[in-house]
Amino acid sequence: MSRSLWLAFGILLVFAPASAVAEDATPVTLDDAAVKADTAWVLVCSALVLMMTAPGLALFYGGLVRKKNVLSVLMQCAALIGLMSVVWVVCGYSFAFGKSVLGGFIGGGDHLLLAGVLPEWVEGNVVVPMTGTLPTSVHMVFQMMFFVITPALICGAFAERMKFSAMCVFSVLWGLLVYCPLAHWVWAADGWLCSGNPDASFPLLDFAGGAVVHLSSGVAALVCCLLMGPRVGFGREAMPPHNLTYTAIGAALLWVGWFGFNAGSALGVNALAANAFVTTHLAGATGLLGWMAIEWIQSGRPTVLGACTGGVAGLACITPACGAVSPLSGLVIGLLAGLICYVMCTSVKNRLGFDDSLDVFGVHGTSGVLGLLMAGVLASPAVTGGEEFNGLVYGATGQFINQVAGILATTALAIVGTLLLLLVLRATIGLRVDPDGEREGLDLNQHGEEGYIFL
Amino acid sequence: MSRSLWLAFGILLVFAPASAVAEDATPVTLDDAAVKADTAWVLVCSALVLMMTAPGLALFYGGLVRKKNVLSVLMQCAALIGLMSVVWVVCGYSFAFGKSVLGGFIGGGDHLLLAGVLPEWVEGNVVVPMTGTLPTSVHMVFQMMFFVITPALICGAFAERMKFSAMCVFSVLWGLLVYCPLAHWVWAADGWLCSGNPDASFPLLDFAGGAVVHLSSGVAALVCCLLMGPRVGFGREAMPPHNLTYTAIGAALLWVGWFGFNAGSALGVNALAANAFVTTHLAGATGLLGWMAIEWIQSGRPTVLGACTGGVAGLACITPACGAVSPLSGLVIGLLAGLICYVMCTSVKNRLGFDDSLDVFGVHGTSGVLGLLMAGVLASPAVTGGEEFNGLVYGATGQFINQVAGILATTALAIVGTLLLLLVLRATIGLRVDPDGEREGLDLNQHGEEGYIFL
Amino acid sequence: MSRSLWLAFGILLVFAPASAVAEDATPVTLDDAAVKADTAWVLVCSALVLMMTAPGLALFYGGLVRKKNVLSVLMQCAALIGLMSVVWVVCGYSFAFGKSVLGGFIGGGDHLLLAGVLPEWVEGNVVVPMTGTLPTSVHMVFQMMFFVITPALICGAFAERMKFSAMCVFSVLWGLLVYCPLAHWVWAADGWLCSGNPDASFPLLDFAGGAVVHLSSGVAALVCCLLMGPRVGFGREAMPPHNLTYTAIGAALLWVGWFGFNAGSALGVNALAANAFVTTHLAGATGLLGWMAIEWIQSGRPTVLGACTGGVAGLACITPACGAVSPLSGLVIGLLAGLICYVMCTSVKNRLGFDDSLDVFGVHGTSGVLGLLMAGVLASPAVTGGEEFNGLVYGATGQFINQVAGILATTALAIVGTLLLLLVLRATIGLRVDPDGEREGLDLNQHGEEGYIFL
Amino acid sequence: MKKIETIIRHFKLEEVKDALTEIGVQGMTVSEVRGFGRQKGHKEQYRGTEYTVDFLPKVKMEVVVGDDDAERVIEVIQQTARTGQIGDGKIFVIDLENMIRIRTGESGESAL
Amino acid sequence: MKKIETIIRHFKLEEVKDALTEIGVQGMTVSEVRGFGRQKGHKEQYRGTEYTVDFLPKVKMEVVVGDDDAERVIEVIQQTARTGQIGDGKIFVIDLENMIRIRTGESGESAL
Amino acid sequence: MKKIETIIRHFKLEEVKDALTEIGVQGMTVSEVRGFGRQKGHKEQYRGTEYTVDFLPKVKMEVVVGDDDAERVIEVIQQTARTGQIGDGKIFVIDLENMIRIRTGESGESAL
Ligand SMILES: Nc1ncnc2c1ncn2[C@@H]1O[C@H](COP(=O)(O)OP(=O)(O)O)[C@@H](O)[C@H]1O
Ligand SMILES: Nc1ncnc2c1ncn2[C@@H]1O[C@H](COP(=O)(O)OP(=O)(O)O)[C@@H](O)[C@H]1O
Ligand SMILES: Nc1ncnc2c1ncn2[C@@H]1O[C@H](COP(=O)(O)OP(=O)(O)O)[C@@H](O)[C@H]1O
Repeated sequence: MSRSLWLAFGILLVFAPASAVAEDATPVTLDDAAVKADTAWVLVCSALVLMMTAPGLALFYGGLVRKKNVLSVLMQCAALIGLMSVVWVVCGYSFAFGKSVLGGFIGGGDHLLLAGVLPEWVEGNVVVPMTGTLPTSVHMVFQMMFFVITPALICGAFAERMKFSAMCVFSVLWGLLVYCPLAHWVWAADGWLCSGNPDASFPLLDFAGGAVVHLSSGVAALVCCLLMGPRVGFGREAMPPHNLTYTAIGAALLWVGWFGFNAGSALGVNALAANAFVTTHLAGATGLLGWMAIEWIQSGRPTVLGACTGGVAGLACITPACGAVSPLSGLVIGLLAGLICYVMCTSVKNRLGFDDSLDVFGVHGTSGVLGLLMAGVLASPAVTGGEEFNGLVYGATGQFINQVAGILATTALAIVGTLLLLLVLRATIGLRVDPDGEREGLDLNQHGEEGYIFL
Repeated sequence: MSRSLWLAFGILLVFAPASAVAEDATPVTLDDAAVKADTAWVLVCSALVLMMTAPGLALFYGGLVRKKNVLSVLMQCAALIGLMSVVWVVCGYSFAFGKSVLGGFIGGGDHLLLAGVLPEWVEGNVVVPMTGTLPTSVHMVFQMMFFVITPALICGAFAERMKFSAMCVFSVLWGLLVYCPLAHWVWAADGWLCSGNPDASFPLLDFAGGAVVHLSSGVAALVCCLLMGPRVGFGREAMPPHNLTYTAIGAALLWVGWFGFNAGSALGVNALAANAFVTTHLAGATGLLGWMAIEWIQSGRPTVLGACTGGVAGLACITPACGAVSPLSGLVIGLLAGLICYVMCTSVKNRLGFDDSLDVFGVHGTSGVLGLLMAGVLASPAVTGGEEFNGLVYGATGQFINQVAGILATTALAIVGTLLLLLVLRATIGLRVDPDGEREGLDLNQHGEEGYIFL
Repeated sequence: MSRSLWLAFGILLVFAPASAVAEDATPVTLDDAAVKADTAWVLVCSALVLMMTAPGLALFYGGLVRKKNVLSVLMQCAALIGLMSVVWVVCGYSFAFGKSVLGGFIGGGDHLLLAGVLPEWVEGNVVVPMTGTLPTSVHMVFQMMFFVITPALICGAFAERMKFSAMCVFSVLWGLLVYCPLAHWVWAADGWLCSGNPDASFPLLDFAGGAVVHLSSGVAALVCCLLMGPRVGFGREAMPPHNLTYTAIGAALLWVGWFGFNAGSALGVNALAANAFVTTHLAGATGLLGWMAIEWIQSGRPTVLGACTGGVAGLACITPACGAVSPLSGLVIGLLAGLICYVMCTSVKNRLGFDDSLDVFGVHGTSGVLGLLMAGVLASPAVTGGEEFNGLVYGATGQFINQVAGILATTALAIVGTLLLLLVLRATIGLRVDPDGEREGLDLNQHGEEGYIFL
Repeated sequence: MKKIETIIRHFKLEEVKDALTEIGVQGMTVSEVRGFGRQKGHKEQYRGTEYTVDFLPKVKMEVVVGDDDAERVIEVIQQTARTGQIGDGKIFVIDLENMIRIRTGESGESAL
Repeated sequence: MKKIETIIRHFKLEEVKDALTEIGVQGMTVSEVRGFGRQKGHKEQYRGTEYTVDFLPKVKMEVVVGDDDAERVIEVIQQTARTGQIGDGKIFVIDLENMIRIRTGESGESAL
Repeated sequence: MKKIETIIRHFKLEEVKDALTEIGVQGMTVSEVRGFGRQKGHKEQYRGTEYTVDFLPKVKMEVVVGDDDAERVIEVIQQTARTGQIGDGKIFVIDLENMIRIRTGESGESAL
């Protein structure tokens, strides 16, 4: 099956899109030094965001599972880099950033197979399509990295029990059914939640993906672990992280990569990028300190896992807001994220009893909501460059309402889409490894490998 | 306690610095393509320097301790990222780069809580304060990363025995009492050691922190381990590195990050940055080769630990000099660093018998002095762009004297400041984990976690 | 011996190249914003390429060997960073990029000890020699990183059995005898294979080193393992990778670094860089998917090692082509690389029975040939900016012939050079560790260290 | 006294430990071992080379008990550690000459 | 011959080894084990979930000695490994039927 | 039944296992140990500080066999594990009181 499919693809690709015309090619070109600086910046950021998925997230998650499942986590991240990247160029980018179709639900087919994205040879010259001050292909590749990491985040929820095949199919379909519409709504020029769209119904402040990335994946994660049920032995056996040093390394690399994620979302090197960079770092710092402090107070000992989780919570929380709030607000937002995610991942989760293996919902879902709300509270004209996005503290309520609308819409789509996909997959190829295989560990059972052979 | 404190902070921050006026805002803005390139470069460098602390230094040090203490090292790095970053924006940056007060001992309060650092909304426009060709916030965040890594370096000296709480308090106070004054002296426009200050008493060549970072932390490290005494079992039991693969990975990431550290210290992408980049790499290379060679000759086998340590020694040694000497001089300086640090970490340390767990003094202290002196010997106008900084090889003695003055002043402040803090802390909260806890390992004792659970 | 040698060097260096005149200094300077952007970009890329060697390749290879040899692999990478860097500045750069001598076989001595590469102090001004839009020193340091990684790639072939001393000598000589000529032929302005040289005999499309780096090292690797024979116990004992988590981390870091390798080879941030970036990522993605898919089909379980190897194969394969083919062609090339390298590393290798420990030939050699050929097939004017390089699919055969010529020349030089060096070394200092030492492991035997001490 | 050495499956460890403490066993020592037996190993593959790992991870538990308790303990272990599938493991019973508690120097059953 | 199996604390290993070599013991074998006993385990916490680790890392030392030396050896171990706090460990003494040196094929006490 | 405990070199494990299965041994258990003996340890060095590692990595193999097979098994092990150089290891033979197969509850030699 996949053999003939790939062949067909291959043939398609080589002879593909010579016809597509670069409609949005503009006089801005790569000869312009400012364009060069922006391009260099966003390319570096793209590399950083790839580094977030692997080795960043791969290590962060990989360290948290038991030794017998470490490779399965790394494999999920690796496979998603391959899968989602290809899906993105085939149709994902078009569905996300093409012209609205289906009443604005999703982008159309104008960029299928990168039509209109790549440089073309027109009358003896290379014409480079531009998006803003970036070559469109650079915009495409930067956004691709987001398409890769978002389903990778979800993997933490069903870690240690989902079949690899089911994970692959689920992620691809989820990307097309949930991520692409969301990205279209929030970031496409004609999206109904896009803050840059003068006709948007609810212009949402979601600079780098609080809704599109964190909330959507957090909600999907919750649906996944509710529907799939807990790991074998959950609640009876201790399932401590097998390698917290990996988790710490992963968190650090996530942090470094997050600069690309957030500051790169300015799509150029400008005041927004600088603000996002500083604000992101500070929110990470207070997220880390907040979790560490509450843990220290409550249990007498601050932990590495707590510090890392708090840092990630702060970083996730500032993601939607870092293009709208000042660095000092970042301090506050990060701190809140550390504290609130602590409560969600400890008391709340334990009380509710679902098995979100690596706390995707507790960290990313929670941070996503909180960050979107705080953007509506603290947005400042000194950062956004305009008073139309002022937050609650400036006495404006409109933006806050938009944020709530964005949260509701995102949550709704994520729940419906995820549920639908899981039900279909459960009924067809099945979602879980069988219990013996789960006990043996996914590394051996699904991949025929062992993580460490130290004899 | 820390609860109410944080709350108070929170309230302060949200309503903070709308009043502070951006005094040094200049007509240079982010619309200028050259400014964009400089900003992009320094932002990338900031990310690289963060990567030095974690995962770079965290792994470098983490691999060198025994297995039972690996998390405690990672935790120190993580906590310092949180703590020092927040302290920096609250007051550290102001104390370091504010206008001189106390007779030039330290910077004043003009940038407390980032006053005058952040973009502001003035009459319907965003005004971005600039420092040189960088937005001031970018300068601030780049320098922040130095404020984070310097106390993290010291942690190597008291590794495997200091209480986490004491480490936190010590680092914050040391940052304010020792680092901020030093940074002010050497890098603030009106610092008495600042090479860019025409009125400086002893204009010091310390491009990226030979005095401010390496010498200060190296001296502090020595004071720490002398005052705190050796680890339980030191001299009787072997305490070999538990994971040299981590040390090697950490060293490699430190190296990569060092490009940001040194070449970023040009505060823009220019001839200085290019020179610093090349010179840094070459010094690292010969440092590595120097240590490897002497070890090979002396003991018949070159080691990974030796190669990594030599590389770090070379990189640390070139830090003050890489903006003043040519790449070929970098080869010489790195080589000397490899050889001299080898002698310091082996014969000299073993003869004196103090327990500098991870050789912070032997590597960073030694390299700091050596690098500062060599900058005074080999500084070349082809690099500095002016003959006022010529080194001894050009027959000029003035700069060499300045370097000696800088070394003495740095050493004095580091000794006094460190000693003072340690004595106070020892008398109050105590410095060391109790011997049973030390034997159990700091991971369990201080953090309630284990690094690896491989069962 | 090495002691006096180094001393002599030291003396030479300090007093070296004040005389050499910067002939190719041009009016383009670092004040130009476009030059600044290009410089920033290539500096970042240089750092990324260093990161490829360590920790990237070090971990990728280090995880694949047995536990007792992990440090020996890290040490090879570390030592090569030191050695090759120094050799490059002393003479390597000159041999590669100096004016042709010996009938174009190699570059001359015009840049020995960086003559004409470094900034100079001329009549009270700093004059920075430029190469294209880059300071020559930046060009030099970027190319240096390639000189470091190429012999490091070869190390995978003789891993777990070669003496460290022999490895050092071999790598340095191989660099001078094989790499420098190849780099000169393909990338020096007057090289006979240089696509930018209007007088080239066979202008070769080798954007970032399919011939110079991958094919040359792959062929050398094959010669090495044929000549040195298999590891003790090969074929009888299982020799599984001791730490696939390292291999996965290493592969991910290689991938991130590869953006610097390939997109940096545009020597500036321009349309070529953007194309190389996107194309590289896509080829990695389909390489990963191709290997994963065929493995899944053939053995029922996709593996982490397969995914990582496929990704690296795709990245290696696109290396020569990423400046000539479109991203969609990248999808095809990567996929082919994944499939064909799979066959080479499994069926073919097992049938032939040689012990290429880490499949350097199977991956890099194979990908090198394939990528060079595919560049000749799919090269497009929309990427190269001129129709003189059109590929077979555009009906032009000339370029394809050039590619074949380049492959033959590279292979010939690599075989002859490698063979010669190995025979001489085998007859003199010897190539292999003795069998007992090999059984004990190279970490202890060659370096007196253990990788992990987990007791 | 008897020394009862048991080879069991990893995931049975907690259960067996709990069952033993319930019947009054106060101490035990466990270690990681790899076992070879009727249970067939798993296949691993590395770049197309497949091979079989015959030694499977198991846990070895050593419990020293008084002669009178031995039977009881063996029974409890056998019942708790059992899944019924090949590979459940073995119990070995060895006679112990003496036992000393290091802390106090007590020996014999009072050292238990 | 006797096989003396001892469970001790990690940091006592060097000391015990030195004491034994001093009285002429020429060989021993050690391994990593985890012990459960009167010494209470430590608490670990992961994202607010606290749990107790009952099995503590210990070292197991196995020394085979001639019948005559056994008492002496046991005494030395007991005295050197002792800290006086709960968790010091146990010494188990087992009778050994025979012992063979692989290198030479010697057996009995001459294989020691 | 006898319990035959053997300390061997790492790289001999496969060989010994194969030799034993060839003569009909159906099960064994191995673990990682560190041995101290006549074979001198190796030197390691860390930043100029050199020290000797006395405990060398070895493999411990435990095989339980019926009384009649014991001699045969010991012989095979001794011959296969031998290299002739110091450090080849030892074979210890212990009398086993009983053995139970957890899966079935069988005991004695039928549990083998
Ligand atoms: N003769 C033996 N000597 C030592 N250990 C054995 C022996 N036979 C089995 N074992 C151990 O018991 C474990 C389980 O044995 P196995 O034959 O696989 O299943 P079962 O006990 O259900 O028959 C093995 O993995 C091995 O560790
Ligand atoms: N009955 C037993 N069987 C086997 N091992 C035991 C037994 N009792 C204790 N041990 C071992 O001895 C160690 C120390 O025992 P513990 O009861 O904690 O302290 P103490 O020996 O000081 O009374 C335990 O960790 C365990 O490894
Ligand atoms: N008396 C002993 N008690 C327990 N183990 C021993 C004893 N003597 C030797 N060993 C084990 O046997 C291994 C080999 O012994 P060694 O004396 O080095 O060589 P050989 O067996 O060739 O004489 C040691 O590493 C150790 O594990």
